[in-house]
Amino acid sequence: MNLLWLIPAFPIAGFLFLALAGTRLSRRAVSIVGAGSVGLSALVSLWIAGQFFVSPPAGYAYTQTIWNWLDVGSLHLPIAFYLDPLSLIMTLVVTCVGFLIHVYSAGYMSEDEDISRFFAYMNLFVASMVTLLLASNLVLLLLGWEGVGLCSYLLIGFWYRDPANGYAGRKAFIVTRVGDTSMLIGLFLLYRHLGTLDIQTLMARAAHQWPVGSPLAVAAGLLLLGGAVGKSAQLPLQTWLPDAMAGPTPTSALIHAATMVTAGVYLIARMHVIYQLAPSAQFTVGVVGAATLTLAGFSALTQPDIKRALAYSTVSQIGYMFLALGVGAWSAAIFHFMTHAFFKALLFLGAGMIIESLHHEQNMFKMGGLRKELPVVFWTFLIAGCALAGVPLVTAGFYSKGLIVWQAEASSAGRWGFWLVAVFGVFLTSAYTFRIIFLTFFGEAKSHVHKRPGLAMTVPCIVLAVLSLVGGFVKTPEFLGNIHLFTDFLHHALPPVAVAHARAMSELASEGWVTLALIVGFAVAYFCYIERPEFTASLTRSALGNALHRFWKSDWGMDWLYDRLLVWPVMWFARVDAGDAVDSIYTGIARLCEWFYQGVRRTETGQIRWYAAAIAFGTLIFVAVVLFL
Amino acid sequence: MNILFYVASAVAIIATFLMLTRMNAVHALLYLIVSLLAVALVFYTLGAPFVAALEIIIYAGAIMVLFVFVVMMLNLGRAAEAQEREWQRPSLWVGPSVLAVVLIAEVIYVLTHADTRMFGAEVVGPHQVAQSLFGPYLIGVELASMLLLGGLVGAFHLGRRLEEKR
Amino acid sequence: MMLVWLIVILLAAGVVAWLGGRRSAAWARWVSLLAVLADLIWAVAFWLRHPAQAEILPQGHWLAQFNVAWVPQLGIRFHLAMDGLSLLMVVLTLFIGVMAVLCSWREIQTGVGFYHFNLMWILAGILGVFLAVDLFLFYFAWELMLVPMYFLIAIWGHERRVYAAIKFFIFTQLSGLLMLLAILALYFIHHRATGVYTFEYSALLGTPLSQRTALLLMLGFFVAFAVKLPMFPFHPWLPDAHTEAPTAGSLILAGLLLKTGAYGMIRFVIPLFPQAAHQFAPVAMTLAVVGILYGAVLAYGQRDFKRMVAYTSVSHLGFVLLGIFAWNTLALEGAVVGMIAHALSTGALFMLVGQLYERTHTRDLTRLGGLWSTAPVLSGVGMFFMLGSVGLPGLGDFVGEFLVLLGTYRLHPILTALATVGVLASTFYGVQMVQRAFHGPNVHQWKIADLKGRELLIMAPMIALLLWLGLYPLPVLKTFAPAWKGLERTTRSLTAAARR
Amino acid sequence: MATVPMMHALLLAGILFALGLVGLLTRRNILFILMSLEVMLNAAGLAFVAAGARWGQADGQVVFIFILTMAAAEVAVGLALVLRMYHRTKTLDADRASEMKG
Repeated sequence: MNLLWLIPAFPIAGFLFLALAGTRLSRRAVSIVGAGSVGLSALVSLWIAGQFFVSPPAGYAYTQTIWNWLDVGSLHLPIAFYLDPLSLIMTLVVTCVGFLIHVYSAGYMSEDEDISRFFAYMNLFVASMVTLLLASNLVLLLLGWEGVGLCSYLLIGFWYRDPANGYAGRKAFIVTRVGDTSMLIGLFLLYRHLGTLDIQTLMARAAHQWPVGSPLAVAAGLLLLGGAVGKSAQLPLQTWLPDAMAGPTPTSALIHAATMVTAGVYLIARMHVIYQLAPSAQFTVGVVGAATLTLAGFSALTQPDIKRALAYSTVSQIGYMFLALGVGAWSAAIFHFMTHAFFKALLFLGAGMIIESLHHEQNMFKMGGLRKELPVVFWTFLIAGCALAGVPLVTAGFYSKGLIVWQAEASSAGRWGFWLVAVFGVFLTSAYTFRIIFLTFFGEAKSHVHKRPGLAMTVPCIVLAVLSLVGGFVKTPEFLGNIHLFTDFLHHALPPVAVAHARAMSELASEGWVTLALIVGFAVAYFCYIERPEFTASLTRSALGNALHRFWKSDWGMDWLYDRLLVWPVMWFARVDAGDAVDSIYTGIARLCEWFYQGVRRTETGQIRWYAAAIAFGTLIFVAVVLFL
Repeated sequence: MNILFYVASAVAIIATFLMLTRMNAVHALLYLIVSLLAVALVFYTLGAPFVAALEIIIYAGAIMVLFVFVVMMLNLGRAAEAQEREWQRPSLWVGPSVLAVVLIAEVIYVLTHADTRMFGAEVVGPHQVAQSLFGPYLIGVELASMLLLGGLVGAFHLGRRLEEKR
Repeated sequence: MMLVWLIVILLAAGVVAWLGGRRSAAWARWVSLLAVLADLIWAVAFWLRHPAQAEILPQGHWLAQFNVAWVPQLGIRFHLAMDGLSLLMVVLTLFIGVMAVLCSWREIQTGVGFYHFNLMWILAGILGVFLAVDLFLFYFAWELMLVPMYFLIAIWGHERRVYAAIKFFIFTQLSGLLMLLAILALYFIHHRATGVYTFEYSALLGTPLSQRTALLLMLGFFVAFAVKLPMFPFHPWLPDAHTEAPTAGSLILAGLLLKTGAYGMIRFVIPLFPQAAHQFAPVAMTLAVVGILYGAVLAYGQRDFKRMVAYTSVSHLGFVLLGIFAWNTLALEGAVVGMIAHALSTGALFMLVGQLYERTHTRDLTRLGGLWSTAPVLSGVGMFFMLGSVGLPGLGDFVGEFLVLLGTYRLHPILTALATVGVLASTFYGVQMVQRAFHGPNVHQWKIADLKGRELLIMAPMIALLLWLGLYPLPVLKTFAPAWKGLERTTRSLTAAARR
Repeated sequence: MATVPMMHALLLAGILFALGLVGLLTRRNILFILMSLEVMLNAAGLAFVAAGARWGQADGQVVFIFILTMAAAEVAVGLALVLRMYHRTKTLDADRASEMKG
């Protein structure tokens, strides 16, 4: 277990190596170093996980201090890693899925001239992400947090020659940093009132010092939530994620689907004590999740771009996780994070293969009939899609999402409204998922497949497909074997959900409704895109339909609103004041002197006679003054 | 003797006035010399024979000769006279004249309110002048000699550069 | 005694470089380089020999000092002394000095001797400022560094150099005169109270002053340092001076001259007038926050690369000022780290702009773009320092800003929150700079040589130090800690005495 | 020797001075300006001598001698300058030599 530091160390080494010497290596060597470093890190985490299961450390937590980072007055911040079931599971998923995506990237990016830069960024990302997860104090967590944000920015703008990519990258960086600002203030508040930034000490002190409902806890909870919604693209800061799809597809899979965007979920789960002390903040988390999952679901329904549709789907699914956090179903959120990492990564990888096969075509309405052309892609994509929609019994998504939907009501913090929204969300998910599948793989072929993915790309997909199928069997509902391996393990780090048995509906009933919503969603998608596509087309052409379509497609007009409310005023001010208004005060003084000088200057005519006259006149006045006054 | 003073004064004033209104530089110089000679006479009547002599020798003699030389070197002819006439517009006289009249008025005002004693007709001869010049005013003499040296060097320098340029 | 040698070596090297520089430019360069290097090595060795003292030095006892009478009739002494704070600043000065000599190696081709003379004398002046504890000597050194800086800008600067140099001079000189007035007033008030004429720092501490006088004198010092820092409404000289100065000039301005302002605040303004400063703190902190935001937004609006970097300085030094007036352990440690980190990251950005300018002959960001494809190392280095500038955790600036904000929060949560927004605002200009210069399409078909040799030699230590400061700032923190304890104890006892 | 009121001698000095001043102010030709200057200096000397005579002291004459010296030096340098100026600008117009114009 004392190999813990190796998990981030390998990717960092990979990054340094690639950054310093990457351009001198062959593409193959770059891929090997890039994927290998993450592979080693995945191996180490698997080894540590094994050890953890076999002989768990005392208290199910292990801390490793690397060195003393900041030590000022009462502030002690070591670079230290903290391993408990929560961070272990997250780390495992990040390194393993990360490794698979790195392997995939070796195929996907093999033609790109900047492959070494790509792998350098990706390695740096994995290192930062792992640091984020393993950090024992909030500042180290922030280091990882900003690190992943940076990598996200760099990778979205990876193809920097196109200004649009750069714009998307900047937007992602800035919007997430808006959230980070709130989180930083939250950190200050926590340190001010609890006197430490070590997460575990913080939790203990908070539970000890703050009563339930304490305003400080609420403030801290809301401020941290601000950071979380920024990173996890939740309302109201979700606008960056769809644009982030400008990056290479493996990046979208790794960063903007599987790992980084769930950092907000991790943060809230990590700081769950604060939220337990602040029910109103926790309720806000739930509301944010519920609102996001619906709004993003509608937006996903209207996107023509396959990656953007998936991006909105990601936003929506993270909304589920937030909803789970909001009702205190901590383990359910992490469970959904894990299964989502599998199937959403797979969906993106599949989308990447499709896009590459079709000359970088991303518009789904120009695809179609790819079922026969790309069978491996089709089957893995279908599995992932079913998992996303939550097809009962066989897919991982069914178990994780079903758990969230049920606990949205059954938990003691749950509410009927949450449950309704969650079930409606299942309908939306199912509808947009099958819309994507139908548009891409069914119907007639509209474009030509010019290239088929190689083994490096298909093998990771198959592994992920398997995981998307079986990954859910670690926690099944009561009526289906009642396995709770996953939740039991997590309960060493996170409190179990408090089920309000008195009023709770049965798990079976909830799952029944979920299945029904799923089928309705499927039926709607089938009707709209296979049975009667012309009806859909006419619907979007009608006045109301068109307006609604545009409104949803533009993400409920949020970008528009933010541009006008926030972005433009700042830009306007920067442009207008580029010359620095304060400077004009000083130049104004200078101008005044200049003006005065101009006045006095006129008396200096350079003519002797003028001076003589002035002297004479002066004397006259002087004598007159002496004589008559 | 008094009459001599007033006549000399009148000559000095008239000659100076005429000097001012001449357009030809040589004519003006001649009137200036007349004015200086008249002033020398005034000095004499005031009992200062030594400075009267100096006035004639140095002012009317040496300094005016310098002027004459310069006028000759500049070789001013009729064209210069015409130009002079063009420069001297009548309106130009007004302002300075007013200024001068006011000045005189002030002087008269001062003089009428001041000491009106007559001069004792006492001659202060060269001997006394020399005694105070080389007695209490010795430093002044040294300074004056330095000034003259400065003027000499300056004039020489300015003149020499002119030669080279030519 | 060594402290004098530090300064004398630089002064002498300046003269030798000037005299020898008439014959051979290389001679001037090598003499300057060796002199600064020798100083640097001595300073670092001293630092290593005196690791962070656990014990706090009693008042008037320093790590090293040199004290002889200078003008005894007026109570002026030539008194240099060094504590942890000065030590850090001295090491920083000499390090930046080495960088300054190296980065003008190729850029300066005219008047090389005189140039290095000025460079050496500026450095000597700055060392004097950091070491002097006699207020008269301090003022002397303060002025000593201005004049050569003026020449540096006015002779070797860019297009509008004379304007910038005069602006710089007028701003700093006027504010310096205010400080001189305050120093003299303090001197006479001290004499009236004790009958002793002295400019000695430790003697003047705790001079009994009425509240009004203290506030006025404090403002005299404060304005001088605030102009140098520069604080918000006093900043307009800085963008001009930074932009027009040669690379080494910008480096020294940003890296060192601004730090003399912050150093003055820590060493003089608050310890000499603790109560007045405490009274004034909300105003200063508000102005600091305004500066943070204003500088960041203006940096965003600039087209000139150097001007942009200059405005970021206004923003960064706002954090330092905020930390200083918070006057607690966290904030002060943060301010000191912030000063050093700013010297590294902004200094490096200026050097980078200089290198870019040598290649492209433009500083207009809208005319650059897409440089990554032709000069990846240069662009990568630029990106790195941009990240430092926007306060990415793991790099020096973050440590400084974080500690400052953490320390300030307990006093003024609202101001701290606004300053935190400043961290966000720094992202605006940071990413825009990278986009305009390095990313995007290479519209203007730039084909430029990448960094190599000497340039890499300059950049590598800057990168390493910024990382070191971000990941292991303990040596710096520990060096400053005892000095801070002493300062804090002084102000606390003075405040307590004044209360009684 | 004459016995006139001192006032009259001083009045003469005043009139001569005023005339010189008028000349100084009205003439554009630099030669005339110099001549007017001579008149004014002379008038000042006259005032000194008159005052000296009033007290029967030599001091007034001494000062006159100093004034004389100064006038000589002034004329020497002044005329040299006139020559220089004439060769540079080909004119004696004092207004043309206005390089000191602010």
